[in-house]
Amino acid sequence: MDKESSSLNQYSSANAFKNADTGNNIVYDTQDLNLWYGQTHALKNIILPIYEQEVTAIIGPSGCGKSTYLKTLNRMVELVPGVRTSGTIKYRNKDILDKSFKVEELRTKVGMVFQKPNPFPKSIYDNIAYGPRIHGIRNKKVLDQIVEKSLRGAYIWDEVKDRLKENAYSLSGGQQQRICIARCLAIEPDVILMDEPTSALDPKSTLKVEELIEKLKKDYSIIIVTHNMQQAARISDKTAFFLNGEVIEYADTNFLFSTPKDKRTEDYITGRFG
Amino acid sequence: MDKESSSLNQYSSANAFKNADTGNNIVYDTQDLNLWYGQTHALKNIILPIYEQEVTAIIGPSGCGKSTYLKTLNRMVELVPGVRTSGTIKYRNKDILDKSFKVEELRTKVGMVFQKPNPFPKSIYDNIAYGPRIHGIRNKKVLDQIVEKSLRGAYIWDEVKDRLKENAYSLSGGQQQRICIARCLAIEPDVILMDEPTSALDPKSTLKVEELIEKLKKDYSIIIVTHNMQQAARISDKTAFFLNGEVIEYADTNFLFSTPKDKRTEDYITGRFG
Amino acid sequence: GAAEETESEESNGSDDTNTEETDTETEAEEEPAEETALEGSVVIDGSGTVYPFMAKMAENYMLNEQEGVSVEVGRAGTSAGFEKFLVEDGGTDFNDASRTIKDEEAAKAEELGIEYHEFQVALDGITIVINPENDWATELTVDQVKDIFLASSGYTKWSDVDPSFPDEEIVAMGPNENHGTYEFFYETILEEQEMVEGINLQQEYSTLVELVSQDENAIAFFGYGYFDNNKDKVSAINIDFGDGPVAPSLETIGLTEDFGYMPFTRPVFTYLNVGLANEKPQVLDYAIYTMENAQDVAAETGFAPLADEKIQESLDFLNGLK
Amino acid sequence: MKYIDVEQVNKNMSPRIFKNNLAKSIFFVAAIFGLLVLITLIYRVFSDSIGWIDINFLMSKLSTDAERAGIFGAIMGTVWLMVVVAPVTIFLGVGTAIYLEEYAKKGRVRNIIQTNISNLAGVPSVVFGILGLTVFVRAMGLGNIILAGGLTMALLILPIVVVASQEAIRAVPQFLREASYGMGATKWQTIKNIVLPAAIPGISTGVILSLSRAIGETAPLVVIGIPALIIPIPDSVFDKFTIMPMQIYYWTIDSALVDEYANLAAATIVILLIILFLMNSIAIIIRNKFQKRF
Amino acid sequence: MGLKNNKEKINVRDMIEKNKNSFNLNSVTEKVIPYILLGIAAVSIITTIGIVFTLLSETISFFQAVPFWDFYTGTELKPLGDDAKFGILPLLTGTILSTLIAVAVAIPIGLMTAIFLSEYASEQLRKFLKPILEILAGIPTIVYGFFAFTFVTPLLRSFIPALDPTNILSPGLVMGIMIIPMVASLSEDAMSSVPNSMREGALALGATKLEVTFKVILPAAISGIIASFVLAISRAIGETMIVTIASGSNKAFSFNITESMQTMTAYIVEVTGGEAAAGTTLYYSLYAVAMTLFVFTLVMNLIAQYISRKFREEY
Ligand SMILES: Nc1ncnc2c1ncn2[C@@H]1O[C@H](COP(=O)(O)OP(=O)(O)OP(=O)(O)O)[C@@H](O)[C@H]1O
Ligand SMILES: Nc1ncnc2c1ncn2[C@@H]1O[C@H](COP(=O)(O)OP(=O)(O)OP(=O)(O)O)[C@@H](O)[C@H]1O
Ligand SMILES: [Mg+2]
Ligand SMILES: [Mg+2]
Repeated sequence: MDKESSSLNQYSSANAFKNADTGNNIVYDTQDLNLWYGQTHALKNIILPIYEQEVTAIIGPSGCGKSTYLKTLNRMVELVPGVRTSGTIKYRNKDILDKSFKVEELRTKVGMVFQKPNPFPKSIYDNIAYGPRIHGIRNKKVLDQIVEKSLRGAYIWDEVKDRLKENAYSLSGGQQQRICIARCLAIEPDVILMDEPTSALDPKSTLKVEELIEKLKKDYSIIIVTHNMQQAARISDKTAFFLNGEVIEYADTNFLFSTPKDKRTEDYITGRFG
Repeated sequence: MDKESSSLNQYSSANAFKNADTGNNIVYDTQDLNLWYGQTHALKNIILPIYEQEVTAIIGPSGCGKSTYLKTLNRMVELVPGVRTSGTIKYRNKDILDKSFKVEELRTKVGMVFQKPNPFPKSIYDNIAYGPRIHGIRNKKVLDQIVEKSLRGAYIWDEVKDRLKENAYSLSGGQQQRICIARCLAIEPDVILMDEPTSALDPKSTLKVEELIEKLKKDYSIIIVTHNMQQAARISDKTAFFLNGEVIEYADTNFLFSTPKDKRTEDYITGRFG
Repeated sequence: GAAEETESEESNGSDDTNTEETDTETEAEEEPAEETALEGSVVIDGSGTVYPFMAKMAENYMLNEQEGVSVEVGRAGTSAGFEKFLVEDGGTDFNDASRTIKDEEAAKAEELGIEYHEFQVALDGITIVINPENDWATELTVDQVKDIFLASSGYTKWSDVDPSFPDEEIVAMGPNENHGTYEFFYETILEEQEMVEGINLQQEYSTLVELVSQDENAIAFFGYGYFDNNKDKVSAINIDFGDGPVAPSLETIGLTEDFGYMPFTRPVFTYLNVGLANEKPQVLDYAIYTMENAQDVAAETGFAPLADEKIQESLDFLNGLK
Repeated sequence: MKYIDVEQVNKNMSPRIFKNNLAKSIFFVAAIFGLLVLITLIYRVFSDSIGWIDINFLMSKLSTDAERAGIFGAIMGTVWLMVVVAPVTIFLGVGTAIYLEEYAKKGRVRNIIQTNISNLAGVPSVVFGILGLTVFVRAMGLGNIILAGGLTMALLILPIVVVASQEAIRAVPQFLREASYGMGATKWQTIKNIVLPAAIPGISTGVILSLSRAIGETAPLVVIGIPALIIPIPDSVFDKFTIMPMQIYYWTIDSALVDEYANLAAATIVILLIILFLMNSIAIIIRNKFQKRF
Repeated sequence: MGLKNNKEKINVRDMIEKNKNSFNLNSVTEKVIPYILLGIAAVSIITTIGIVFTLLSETISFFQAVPFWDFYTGTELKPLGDDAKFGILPLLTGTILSTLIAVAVAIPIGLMTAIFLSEYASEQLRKFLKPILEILAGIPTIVYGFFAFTFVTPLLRSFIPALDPTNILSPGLVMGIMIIPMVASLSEDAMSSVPNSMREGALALGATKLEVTFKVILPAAISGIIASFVLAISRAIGETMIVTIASGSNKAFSFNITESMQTMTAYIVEVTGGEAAAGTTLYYSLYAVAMTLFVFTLVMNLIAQYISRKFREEY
């Protein structure tokens, strides 16, 4: 297992923050990350680099720690009482697990999209304007522009432009999810984390969201957790396979799906379990 | 879509309750079943035969009506307020949707295993003995025998035989699920309905439960809902593919997975959506 | 000590023309009162027995005399009332009492330097009531009544009182220790001898009325006003004080001097904080109003009116405060 | 090897189903019992009040004369009492709930406060009356004014408001908080902008229900000592006052003196019940309307 | 990423950055608010301390006049007069008997109501009945008091001639009716929180609803149900106006429920509204009784909490 990931990790250890193939910078560099929920050892010695302007997919069976890892990347995992971590995660070369690191700042740069669409019970407009507002942007004109730009960015502007004052919960699930993505875009993040963003959606909405992800890739680094291997194969550049809190295999997506190195990866992607 | 299922249905309509290939009897014969949850039309003109001593898998994306159909087979769906049905489901040639049909009697013959293991918060022993007890069996010796036999039948006897007095919730999820299966076996049902019985389980437990299902097939007719296509392929004899409340395709499992007739079936089993 | 101050100069002149006739007095008084519209509040607490009288009085005063003055009347009970009355700097203005002030209470007033004045406002008669169905005990002598309520008599059945009475248990009741009526009955009428065992002592008069109206063998004592309003539910015993049976009524209770209901009659009081009356013109004004109208209001609320001389005495005192 | 005797099972079936149906009827009767009592109670009260409720009764001052007596003073007393109770309990109750749900770490402090609140909820209201009498009326020298009564009532219903607000706050799905934190919002921003707005329906339901409890509560005010006759209409929280339940209480114990007082008491009960019914309806409407929004 | 910002007229990232620096108030608020809220939360603690302190200091004075032991074993309560006697037992029997009667009404009816609502009633019926129960719970106790006194007592007297016009039976029954909604709704909460999967599991085995209720739901919800009983008891102990009005104020030591009795709460009302002069034993007795009442209900509440925490079923 460690071959693939450790060979990749040599880059980061050597501080050469480039992807050998694409020349992309490293955004997140995870080193020896361990995480415990009380007694549960949920993440074990994770070593994983995340590259700029790529889609990194995280796959694995239920309970393997995918969501946990993702939530560690913006320290959201701290909301769970009794969580402990060790190791480092460097975001743009700063250790975010360091207590002196301001989470609010991190989360402003790192957007997150959740499994279940979770718009606020407010109007569509207020949903998008929420982020800018809490960061002190009050000018109505500016907000209007941000809202339009973000909704356009999430390719949902045309569907909602006439009903911006309506409650976001009046939209369909797929639209809600794109509202959530737009909400994320409103504060112009650097990275977007997505935790099974399509698993609660119907096939059509799934397709739309997948298309959107592909477009966003140009401007943002995206990390996506999915239980749908076809989806991972379709949209991601890199894939990491988690099992029982460990990274079993990490590689280019094409490579991992066509010639998995580890027997367990193979079993998983051929549907032997999960 | 209707070709496959209607050709099969000719048997039942002609009252020739035999599977052409295996000579097995028909247990359940569903004709023109429609079901509404209030305004939601959840099942549409379902026509489906279920054969004895076979495993019938029901697959389909989330929300397509798999669980609903399963719960209609033991009239559990009636617990939802505002449910209406039309059409007939004949179980052993009696229409169970008929109001005069006693549900308690039906459910005594048709066991059910749920997605999330749901043992009672009682001892393992009392869990298994629950069914026989409500049916009037009080003799301690007989109960002991039933408990042992059922636990053996669910291949969990060796794991729990020394802790029958412990609370069932002290077991692992996979063990709990097998306890639930054993609980079902204790009243010697004719049919066992299973709603994603392994989706909450880890790979190891999944394997054990799948093995168990394969063994149970000899004595019981099994209908299993699963979102895991590999699982359907591995363990079932027949497969029905549901979409939006309709049966899109129904055929021998091998046949359906290798040469799906319907484009939508193909899309689904190749992971194009869901 | 400060209570002695004489602010009388200020409020003087409003009227000095007191005459003996209260009735005509009221008429004459109205005009000057309207000239000097008073405001502020008058706080009264104390006996629940006196409450109906005082409430009526307060209401009339606010309605007819001084709309700007707020008179509030509580019914905490005589003792609790004194507790609120005897407060260092300004307790209640009046305390209604169904008994005279006790030595301890007077001592406390002394200690706090509170000057108070006692006014009799009306007369109440202890009425002994029975169930209307009870046709044997409609007339009893004083001693029979006492014996019924005394433990020492050993009476338990009506036939013990008089052999001609039915052989039924006597069900004795009355207001509980919270009430001045109890104290008067116990201290003055029964001369502090032990009451019969198992006597049913109640907090609320309504309960007593209900109890007597539902039990043929019941006998109870309470203030005349409660009987007066419930003549349909209970009937009163005519009591023979030696000169033949006397029925309780406003007239007989009012006859304090000679023949009458006298031994069972008691005055009810209100106590005025003189210091506060000097400070607050509305308090003094209300006090004068009360005495001037006491006779009328007493009759309306089930009390016997006081004699004219008593009223005049009080008025003289009050006018002296001006 | 069959242990289950199908014959036997089928024979048992009918008695079992019969028992079930019988039990269902019994349970139904039990559930209806409350309804019957309610009907009886309301019928009794209404029939006693017939002819006594009119605009004069509502708009007149108190009087010893039954024909002229009205409950305007008692109504205004109740209104003023609520002017004290509502802001104080909302401030204290919601503040406590936010602290417990959002800030307090699991542990000692939180357990102590939580246990304490459950215990306070069970303290009889007379005991609160004694607290109010000793602390607000006497020690703080407020006297038996609206402010003192209101503070006592506020403490009395505080636990109810805390618990209701806690539930409302807890019912705000975690994913909304996560979404807000995910945008880089701070904790207080999240509470202020997301949690509280989403919890407001639940909180208001709890507040209304607890206020209606305060409106009907009598014992603490009996203990504090409210003048039996107070005619002027209160116009500030520093005035003396009376409220409807006190009026009911006094009128009933005085019904021995004036029969019509019993009708006045019944009429006041009717008005009080109508007010409580309206408050309850509002609470239920709010609850139903906002129940499933996420 | 630099690229995409150039295309737009507005640069949110920069604006946020700028605001962050001028935003110190926010972090102060963030630090101060928890302490403010802690202060608010402390009010409830202060209230409890206030209650205990208020009651305790006067209770101590009381026990200097009346020995502790005499108070709690005395069967005679004659708070006034020259030979005043302070024994709390008459009040305790009044309290306990009225509570027992109330509980005997409220527990079976409340529990059956809860079962009906949670297991049998259709959604519509539940939607109809629950608010009615809530109305019943919201009726002021003074209204129940008059109901007991003017209706229930006369009604009972037509069956039980021996019943006194004021007695402990009638207010006990009415108190029971008053706390039915509490038992019903708390028990129903406990039962509804048993996951539906339990019900489904049992029903799928062919059990009737009755069997599901008694063999699965009740055992699983037992802690919540018992806790609701204990709370109901504590509520009955603390109830004041019903007994004040309908039970009279007889202070005899008796177990005869057809007679008038006084409860601790009614005694408190009587004494505060009556003769109590500060500094007298009578006045202190008020606090001693209130303290006893407080301890009683406190113990009940602690038991309820202990039960619901300790015996919470695992599922
Ligand atoms: N709040 C929590 N407290 C304790 N343990 C937790 C918590 N959240 C997750 N876990 C445990 O941590 C492990 C990893 O959970 P995680 O949610 O990261 O899995 P996942 O891969 O996202 O699964 P899924 O595909 O089901 O979402 C699991 O064993 C889970 O039981
Ligand atoms: N209790 C209910 N009330 C109303 N609608 C319901 C209810 N249960 C299910 N539905 C609707 O009926 C349809 C079928 O639901 P069902 O649960 O049978 O789907 P499923 O195929 O089992 O999905 P999954 O794979 O997610 O379990 C869905 O559209 C669902 O929203
Ligand atoms: Mg996850
Ligand atoms: Mg399902």
